[in-house]
Formats: sequence, C-alpha cells, structure tokens
Amino acid sequence: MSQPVETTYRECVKQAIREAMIRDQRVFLMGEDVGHYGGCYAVSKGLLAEFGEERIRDTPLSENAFTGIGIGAALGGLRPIVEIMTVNFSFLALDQIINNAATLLHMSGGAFNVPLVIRMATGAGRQLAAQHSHSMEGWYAHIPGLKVLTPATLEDARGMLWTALEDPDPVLIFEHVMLYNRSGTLAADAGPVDIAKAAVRREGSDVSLLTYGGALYKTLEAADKLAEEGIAAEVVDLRVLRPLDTATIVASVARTRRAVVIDEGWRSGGVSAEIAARIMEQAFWELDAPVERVCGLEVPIPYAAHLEQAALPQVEGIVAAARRSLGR
Amino acid sequence: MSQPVETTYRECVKQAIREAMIRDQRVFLMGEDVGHYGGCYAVSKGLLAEFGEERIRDTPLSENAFTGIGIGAALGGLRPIVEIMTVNFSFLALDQIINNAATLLHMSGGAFNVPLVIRMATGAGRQLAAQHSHSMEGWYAHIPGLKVLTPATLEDARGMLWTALEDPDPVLIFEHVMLYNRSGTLAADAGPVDIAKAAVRREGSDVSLLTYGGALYKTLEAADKLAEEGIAAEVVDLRVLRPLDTATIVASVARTRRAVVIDEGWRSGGVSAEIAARIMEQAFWELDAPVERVCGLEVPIPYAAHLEQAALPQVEGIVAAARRSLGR
Amino acid sequence: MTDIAPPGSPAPAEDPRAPRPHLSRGHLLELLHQMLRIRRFEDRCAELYSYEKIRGFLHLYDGEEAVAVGAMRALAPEDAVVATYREHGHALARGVPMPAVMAEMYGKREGCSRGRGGSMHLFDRAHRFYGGNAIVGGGLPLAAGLALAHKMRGEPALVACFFGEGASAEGTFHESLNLAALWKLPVLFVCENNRYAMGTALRYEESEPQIARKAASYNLTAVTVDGMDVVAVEAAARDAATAIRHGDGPRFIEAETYRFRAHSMFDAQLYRDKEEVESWRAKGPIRRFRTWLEESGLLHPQDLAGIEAAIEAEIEEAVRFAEAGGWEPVGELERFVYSEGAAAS
Amino acid sequence: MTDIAPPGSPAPAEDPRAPRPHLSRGHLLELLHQMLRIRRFEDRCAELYSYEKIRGFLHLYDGEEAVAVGAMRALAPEDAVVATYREHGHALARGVPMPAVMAEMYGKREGCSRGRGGSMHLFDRAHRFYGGNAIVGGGLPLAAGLALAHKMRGEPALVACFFGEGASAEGTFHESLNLAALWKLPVLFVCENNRYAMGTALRYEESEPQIARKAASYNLTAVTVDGMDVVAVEAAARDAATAIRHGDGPRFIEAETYRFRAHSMFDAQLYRDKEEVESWRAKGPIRRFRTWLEESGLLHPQDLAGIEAAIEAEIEEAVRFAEAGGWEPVGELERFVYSEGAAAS
Ligand SMILES: Cc1ncc(C[n+]2csc(CCOP(=O)(O)OP(=O)(O)O)c2C)c(N)n1
Ligand SMILES: Cc1ncc(C[n+]2csc(CCOP(=O)(O)OP(=O)(O)O)c2C)c(N)n1
Ligand SMILES: [Mg+2]
Ligand SMILES: [Mg+2]
Repeated sequence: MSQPVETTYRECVKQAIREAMIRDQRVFLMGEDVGHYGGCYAVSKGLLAEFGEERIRDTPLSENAFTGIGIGAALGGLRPIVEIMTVNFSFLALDQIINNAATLLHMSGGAFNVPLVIRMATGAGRQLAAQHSHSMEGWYAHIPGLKVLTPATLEDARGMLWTALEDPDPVLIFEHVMLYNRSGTLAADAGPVDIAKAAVRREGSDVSLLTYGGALYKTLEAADKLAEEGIAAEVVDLRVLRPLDTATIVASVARTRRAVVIDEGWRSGGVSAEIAARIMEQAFWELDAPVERVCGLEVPIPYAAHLEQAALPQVEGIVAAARRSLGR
Repeated sequence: MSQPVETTYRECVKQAIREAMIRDQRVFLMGEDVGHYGGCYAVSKGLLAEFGEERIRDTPLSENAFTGIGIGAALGGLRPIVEIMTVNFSFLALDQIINNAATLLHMSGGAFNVPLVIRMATGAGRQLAAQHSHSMEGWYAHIPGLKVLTPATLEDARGMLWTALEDPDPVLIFEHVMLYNRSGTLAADAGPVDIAKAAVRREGSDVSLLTYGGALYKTLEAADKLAEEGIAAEVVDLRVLRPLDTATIVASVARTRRAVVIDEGWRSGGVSAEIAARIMEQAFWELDAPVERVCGLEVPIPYAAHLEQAALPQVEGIVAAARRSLGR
Repeated sequence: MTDIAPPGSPAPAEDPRAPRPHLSRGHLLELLHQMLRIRRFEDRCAELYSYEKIRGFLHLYDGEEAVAVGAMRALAPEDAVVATYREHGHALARGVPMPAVMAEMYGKREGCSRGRGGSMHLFDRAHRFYGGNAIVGGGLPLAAGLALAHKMRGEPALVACFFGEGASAEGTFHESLNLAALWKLPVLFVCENNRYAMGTALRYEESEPQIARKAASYNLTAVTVDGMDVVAVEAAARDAATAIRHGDGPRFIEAETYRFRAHSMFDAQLYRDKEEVESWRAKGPIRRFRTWLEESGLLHPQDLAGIEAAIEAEIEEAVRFAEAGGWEPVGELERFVYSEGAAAS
Repeated sequence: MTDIAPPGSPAPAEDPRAPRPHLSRGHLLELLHQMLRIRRFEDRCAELYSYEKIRGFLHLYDGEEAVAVGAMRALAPEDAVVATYREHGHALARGVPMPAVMAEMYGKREGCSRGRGGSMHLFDRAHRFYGGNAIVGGGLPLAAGLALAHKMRGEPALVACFFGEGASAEGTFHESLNLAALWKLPVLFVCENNRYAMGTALRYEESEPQIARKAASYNLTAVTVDGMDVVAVEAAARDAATAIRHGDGPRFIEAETYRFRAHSMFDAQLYRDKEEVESWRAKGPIRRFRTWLEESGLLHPQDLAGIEAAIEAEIEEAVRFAEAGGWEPVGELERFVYSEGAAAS
C-alpha cells in the first residue's frame, strides 16, 4: 500500500470515474449537468475538459430515455455510467430500470446481459424537502436482477465503481449526499474493492449494529457512546444491499446475540425489515432479544431543519435501541 | 343481509364501480381501454354505454400523465378512479404516485389532500411473462402517504372501492389477475367494508398463516391439508398492506406461537419481511419458532407454465413451511 | 382610463373576443410594483440565506419577473396556478401573502406549508396555488387534471401552469400537452424559456429549440412572446385566457427570458460567460419597463419612492412575521402523512 | 435485373445517394414469400393456441406484414432490431430461425429465449434481435442507446426500431426522438400506425393523428408511407437507411396499416365495425401484392405453389422442433437473474 493522501468522498468518486474513463474506452458518463455544469454535487467537475462532450455527455431532462439509452448502449458494447441527480428523480426512470435493465437477461434466456452502472445521490440532511431527500436504496434492493451498492467510506467511494463496471449486470450505486464533503486519508493507489461482502467496521461482543451509507458514521458515534457505558458494540457496514451478505450479518449476530438495524430509509418494508427477517430465519435460536430497528420516520422528508433531523435516525436513538436490546 | 346471489370477482369490481358512479357524480373512471374496449380484463364492459365518454374515459398510452391528471382532478374536487392495466406499467407513473400523490398533503402542510383511487391488476398465473406478471403491492406498501388494499374475496372486491373513494387520501387497490373469474355468492345488497383491519378467514390454534390477495386460496387449501394431518392452522387475510393491521397479526401469533407468511411477491424486502420484523418486535417472546416465509422466487416471472408455477408459492410449499414451524 | 401601448408590446390581441388590456397608469404602475416586489423580496431572501435563516435550495427568479407578473394579471381568483421550484415570483404575483411565504422560507409553522415545504414547495389553498413542485415537469399533469375537474364540473376556471424550457424535454410535457389538446382542457401553459436548464444550454436540450413550435405540434395554439416585456406577456396571457374561457382548449405561451443569477444559490456558472449575462441584464424586465415609464412621463420619482417604500414595509413585516413565528413541534411531524381523522400507518 | 415499379410505389427515392431498389423478379417473389411465411406461421400459431400449445398473450401481425418485410430488406446483418410484443413478423423477417421462434411460443428450452419469454419476448443475439418488448414505448430508448453505441464505437450499423402509433403517446417516444435527433443517432424509427391501440382509436389517442408530422417536430426527416404496400415500405426504408448511414441522424417512417384481427387472441372488437375491417382487408398487403404480381405476369401458379410448399415445410419442421423440444428444468429457473459467474442474490 502506497502513501496515504488526504482526500474527500467527492474526490474519490471523481477519481474513480476518471480512472475508469482512462482505463476503458467503452466507459462514458451520461446524465443531467454532468458536463458543462460540473455535476450537481460537483462530482464531475473538470471531466468535460479532460474527456470531451462525447464521453462526458450532458443529457436533457429525460430520465426514462437516458437511462434506457444507457441500457441500450450497454447492450451495444459500451460501459455507461448513468448519473441520476437524486433518487427521487429515478422514479421517472423506473420503468427502464425494472422492466428492462433488471429483466432483460432472464427474459431473453441469457442472451442479453446489461453491463450498466447507475449512480445517484440519496438521503436527507440538506433541507431539500420531500422531492429530493429520500433513501430508496433499500427499496431498489427488492428487485431481482439489480445489484445495489452503498459506499460509505472513501475506500468504497473510490473502489466500488471499478468493480461495478466489470460486473456483467446492472449495478446501482447510491451516494449519500451528506458524505460528499467527508474527508480522510486513502492510499494514493487505492483500487477496486469487492462488491459482495459486508464489512465489520468495529468489533464488539455485546450487540451488533447493522447499517450502511450515511448512517454508518452516526452508528460509529453511537458505538463510541456505548463503549463509555461499557457496552461493546460491533458495527457492520452492509456495503451491498443486494445481494445482502447474510453470512456476515448472521455471524456477527451469532456472536453478540443482539442486533440493531439502523437505516435512514422508511421502516415498513425497508432494508431493516429484510435483515430482521433473515436474522429471524437464520439465527433465531441465538437471539437473546428481538432485533431492534432505528429507521427514518415514515413521513416525506420535511424542509425545516429540526423536523428533518427528527425524521432521521440519530445517535441518541441508536444508543437507546442498543440499550433496549441489552435490557438496560 | 339480503338474499345471496351468484357472482364473480370481476362482476363485483364492476358493480362497485357502477354504484360509485351512480352514487356520486364526482366519480369517474379513467385509463387505457376502460371504455370502448371494455377494460383489458373486461371489468368495465358496458359502463361506457351507461355513463358516456366523459365519465368512462379512455386515455392514450400515457401512464405518468393520466395518473397525474387523476391527482389534479382529485385536487380539483373530483373522485377519480384511475385504472392502470397491469402493475408493471405503473412504474411509468411512479413519479406521480410517489412524488405527488403520496407527498402533497404533507409537503403542503395539510393544505392539499388527494382523494384518488388507483386500481391495477397484479400477479402471475396467466403466462404473461416478465413485463406483465409481478406482485408489487408489498413494494408500494413501503411508501408513506399511500394506502394499499388487496381485496381477495368477493365481498372485498365489492366493498373496498366504496370505502376507498370516501378516503381523503390516495388509495391503491390491487386486483389479482387470477381472481377475476372466481365465483361465489354475495348478498345482493353488499355494501362498503372497512379498509383498516385484517380478517381471520379460518380459525386455528397451531400456526398462523398470514397472507393476502391471490395467495389466500392456496393458503386456505394448505390449511385444509394441514387439518388432515391434525394441524389447526389459522388463516389471516391481511386485506390492507398499508397501514398493516399489526394488532390482528400479533394477536393471532400470540395464540398460535408460530407463523408462516405467504406472499406471491419477491421475498427480499417484501411484505413477508415486514411482517416477520413486526412479529419479532411485538411477539418475540411468544414465538416458539422463527417466522417462515413462502414467497415468489426472486426471478422475473417466466413464460413457460411449469417455470411460472415454480416461481410462485404453492400449496405444498405452504404446508411444508407450516410443518417446519411446528418442528415436524 | 387611457390605453397605452408600450414599446415592444405585441400587435393587438389576435383574438377579437379578448378584451384589450386596460393599460391605465395605475395598471402600469401596479405591474412595476409587482415586479419590484418580487425582486426586493428575493434580494432579501438571498441575504437571509447568507445568514442561514433560509436553507436548502433557493432558486431566484431574477430576470424573469415579467413572466409571472404579466401572466398572473390574466387570471381570475377562481383560476388555479401550478408552478415550479422557482416559484416565489408566482406565489407573490398570485397574491399568496408575503409573510406566509417568508415564514415558509424560514421553515416556520406559520409558513404557507407549515415549514414542511420551504422555498420549493409553497402552497396556498385560499389562492388556489397548487405549488411549488421540485420534480421538473411534475406539475404539468396536475395542471391538466385540475383543468379536467373544472371542465367536468362545468366551472369556467382555467389553470395556469408554469415550467421551464428544460421541462419540455420530459415525457410528461409530451403526455400532458397531448391530453390537454385531445380533451380540450382549460390550461394555460406558460413555458419560461430562460435558455438554460441548470447548466445545460438550450442547444444541448432540444432538437427543436423553439418551444412554441414543439407545442404547436400537438395541435394547439402556441405563441412566443418577449418574456422581458411585462405588457407583452400580459397581453398574450389575456388573449390566451379569453380563448381558453371560450372553450377552445389549452393555449401555450413561450416566454423568452433569462435567469440573471445562479441556478440555485451557488453555481460556478461555468456554462455561460459574463458578457452573455450582461447583455441580457441590459434587457432586464424591470430596468426596461421602468425606463420606459419614466421616459413616457408615467412614472414620477415620488411614485417610485412610494412603491419602494411600500415594498420595503411589506418585506419588513414579512421578515418580522417569520422571525416571530414558531417551530412546528416535533410531535406534529407525523401529521399530514394522512388526512386528519383517516387511519394512519 | 430489371427495375420494376409496382403500382402505388412511391416516387423514386428522394435521396440521390440511395441505391434504387433492385426490384428483380426474384426480389419481388422473395417479398411475397416473406409475407406469406409470416402469415402462415401465425395462422398456425393461432391454431396451436386453440390447442393450448401456446399460451399467454399472442398478438398477431395479420395485415401488417408489409411493414416488417419491407423495412427489414433495408438492413444489413450488422444492424440491430428492436421490436414490440407483436413481433413474430419482425423476428421472422429478420431471419431469426423459425424453429427457435416456434419453440419459444411453446415455452420450450430450445426456444430463442429458453422458454422464459414467450410470444412477446423473442430475442436472438446472432441476428441482433433485441426483443420483443411488452412495455409499450419501452423499446425506443433501447434503440437509441444501441445507436449511441454504434456511433461512439464508429460502427456504421443502424438500429431499426418498430412500435405502434399508440406508443407515440408515451413520454418515451418524446424523450427518445428528441435525444436521437439531438445526438444524430443512427436510428430508423418505424411507426406501425394501425389506427388502434388495443381498442382505442387514433382519434382518442393523439391530438395530432399524423404521427410523421409529430415526429417531424423533433427536427428529423419523417415520411408517411402506405404500409400495405411492401415495395413502398422497402423503398422508404432504403432511402432512410442510406441517409442514416451517411450520418444524417435518425429517420422516421410512419407506415399506415391495419390490424385485421383481434388485438391479442381474444377481444370482442366492440371498438370497430366489421365493414371497416372488411374494407381494409380488401387492401391487404399480401392479397394486393399477389394480385399485382399475377396480373403483371411475374407470379406463375407454380411459383406460388413452390412458395407455399416451402413455407409449409418450414412450419412443419418448426412445429416438429418445438414439439420435440424439452422443458427447461425447474432447477434452472434461477439462472440468468444474474450472469453466470457473477454473484447471485
Ligand atoms: C425530474 C427532475 N430531474 C432533474 C431535476 C434537477 N433540476 C432541478 S431544476 C433543473 C433544471 C430545470 O430547467 P428548466 O425547466 O429550464 O427550469 P429553470 O430552472 O431554468 O427555471 C434540474 C435539472 C429535478 N428537479 N427534477
Ligand atoms: C406501458 C404499457 N401500457 C399499456 C400496455 C397494454 N397494451 C399492450 S398493447 C397496447 C396497445 C398498443 O398500441 P400500439 O402502440 O398502437 O401497438 P399495436 O398493438 O397497435 O401494434 C396496450 C395499451 C403495455 N403493454 N404497456
Ligand atoms: Mg430553463
Ligand atoms: Mg396500433
């Protein structure tokens, strides 16, 4: 491993795109304002100058068509990265994502696979209200045929795209809006990472805190707080929501016998439900307490800061749930 | 209760629409081929002649716009029934359903509610393959602001629409394609039914079979089989997937101490996951075995009959899961 | 009342049924007042944004005031309005009270959306202001649906639907225009063609950059007007509204305009150069109209002072109201997911 | 080779770069052969449907054969094709082997989609046949995307995209045409205007019923041809293909045609009367072309007998192949949700 350098999550995503473009002529980036504007979260700033309009391709506001064009281009031998600005806009492209991208391989009996990567910003925290702030990655994880990635660390922001572009099937990458400015150090030559396994970000023996994406850092903070109380929490970063790495989850819960799932998305039918169900199925007899869920409130995300924050999982709530699961 | 008459599920839906149209001038039906064609599942056959083109309104192929028009018309004081032919096409309208219908009331601070009913056909069994056969009602149940109904009986097919039209908020009704031809008897004057509660369709003390929609009848059949083996299965018809009637579910499981969820939809992140998670949260200490799930295989629904059937929950699988939960 | 024809105003309304706009001096001063009111209000919002009183996205209407102000004059109280995330101007011109708008920007419970909406989601039932929609193109079907309700209920009201030229690339534009034309719905579509969708210039958006021409392909009457000329916009809107009220079906106005500032509050504006912005600023709707009024002797210094003072006072009052407002209690957060009285999840 | 101009064929190709179609007798007989082949194949499918060998939805192309057959003649093997759920004709005319198509109708593993697709989802990699799409309008973006790949990879291939007039009301039509025109993508859009979308007549679908006129509003060249005249369709397609291959961007052909039978297998056809159907049947593409060939002395009874016999043999072989085929083992059902070798859920 080479010298670590200071960087940000945003920069990691950008460098991941850059390198992919350099490495593979079939790769291009397409989406609204990825070019002349520089990306609505400034991720692709500078790339237009480096790669030109063909490969850093500004699209009109046409989510369904440009996502479908990404699918077609993938079928035609390219490796498109389609950027959808914000997860709420992806609903406009849902027909193409589900009825074509996720379905073509099976429906064609294996004839046509779709090596497409779709990136989008997800999550709340910027007071953008009810049409810009939801966390739908867990919802997409319901769909067979898709893979769903949620990079939370710099390393994953840097490395997941590479692996995703090598995947023969459609991969969705959700970047939490509150992570872009996150800074830290990373090996200068950081490369691809696996997109199959969850990662234990902190070891502990008393309770498993299972989370992903933007909620990882609140969860780590909660683990710190719990440590002060003498509770050793294990923090598992799911990393990939489909296929879920059930083995790592179950192994952790088998050790700690208690679990809390933290998910910014809505509770009912979200990631947290599926994880609770799988733990029930595969580790029921190891459990000393029911799985707890700390989720986003089931409301459209509101604008006012205090309401928005109240709608999201917070450190205190995570700590309280962990305590509850320990009967304290 | 008046004299029972022979009827079908299809006829019940039609009469429910008819009566609503007669009762309330604000009600109208809008969708592709509801008029001149008579409805792609023949539900609205004859209604055009009775009510005319204004109120039985054929639309062009424009799912997003006509669903949005339904929302606007509801805002404008009408009571639209929007028909989307098949659940897979509703993805084209998802932006309007989530970003507007489900969101407007909250986002406007209570200023604008959306009294809209959207009906659609759901489910597999007719060999219509991967773009016509999915069961997404559980997926929609993730969305706050929506109500999700799944009438399985003639009574509900007849009565839920009435109540839904009186609801001030958007209600989605999913009609399983395999139910339309189902026949039976119903009171001639059958009227509205509640859209809040689950119903125990068969009582039993050994295991709770929790299901809804098209899978209800397979589940009742499985309960018969189980009875032959001396296992008394309770069958709960969820009826409403959002809001879930957790109280009825938990009460049943508290009695039987064992549960199997049967859902034609995909397993991961589906209705079955949420129910398992809620049982875990609210009846963990009453459980004698982990909650079992019998779901659709996680594949796009295939065309060939044997593959399609293999992708769906079947009586044998339900029976086996119930046995497993009883340790037999 | 005198009829006055300002420079650049269109030829007399094509539709003989359209009442000639009564361009009395009072009327003209009112147009100026409304445009200035929007401008000053937004300037104050930008300031408040830097103090972090207002957060989230804030899309200013600077340069486009003539469109909302001109078009709104053609509406009656029973008409409905559907706008975009760049809708402060539409809300104010429509009559949504400034204090409620400002309180909403603050996220206060006294805001017109009880703090849940913010800048992009202004709503007001009393003025039939249906938002505030932050999904580009998302408002067009709503407008068509409201219009369908008017039509089926036999109400003479129309729906004014504002959106940017960027929205015209979305599928909803196509579907909504087709349906509105097919069903002869009383919608006044107003496309604010400010030549950019965020940082994407018109030539990267549309194979047919003249949006009115695209609209006309749906077999409806579509015109292009100088969106920097408030009187021209008003005349076009009155003309269209008259036709719509006579049952002619939808009308379409493309207002050619320009956004002087960033797309939202911050934006490096790499996609256009300063000279372009400056050349448009010279044609600014307020500057140009005021100059013309002054040169025509219709605007005296004391008129302007009076207008500015009234606006200043109104804004002060709005800020005071917003500052004094309360925060919606967190315990109320789950209200309005479903209607009061209906079962909740 | 003789150039022959059949009745109703269009004026010589507008584009001087377009090679004049070589309408040799062999070519003409081949057109008839292909149309008849589709017809007989589908007649057999309808029969097999009543025996429940084929299930699900089955959308017949009866009356529209000239469109697929004519257009497909303009394509080269390296071109790609995107079609709809009414695509037996396209698949056969493109060269997808009939046995694989028939086996797919049966749901057998030897089917071109291994039994997973059925009638609405025929696929074939070898012939670059990208389906079979049962979402109306769902294929247009795919076609534009394939064309983008051709363009970016510097390949001369084009993409032929077939869809009904009903699809032109969908948002994807609008978005895809705009993008194809904006980016000058090598797509040949072929709209099969058969006047009905299921039971919804054109006048209930489109405020502008001339689909080519709508298409032209995207600033691309669009023509309307007699879709009942196979030679006219071929000429128009060749003309368009030439322009596309020269880098002119997309072209659009509206083929006016008619569906003689029910939308799918069953349909009470309440939405049109028998006389209308009969009057179109008289213009049927096969009947008319055959009659003309006979009257011109180009088709002798023994030619027709030979063609019919060849088709009969091909269909028999296809049915035999399908009957003899196996069922995909249920254990394989979860294959192809993800690509082989990639991690599965
Ligand atoms: C469906 C959707 N896609 C993308 C966005 C992000 N976005 C917000 S405004 C905008 C540009 C819209 O341009 P235009 O319609 O011309 O309106 P203007 O901002 O110029 O007034 C974009 C891309 C969005 N809000 N909704
Ligand atoms: C998005 C979508 N909406 C509705 C349907 C149901 N449907 C199937 S075919 C059809 C009519 C399509 O008409 P057109 O495009 O003219 O094609 P044609 O069947 O006439 O060849 C409809 C409504 C569908 N398959 N997909
Ligand atoms: Mg714009
Ligand atoms: Mg048609």
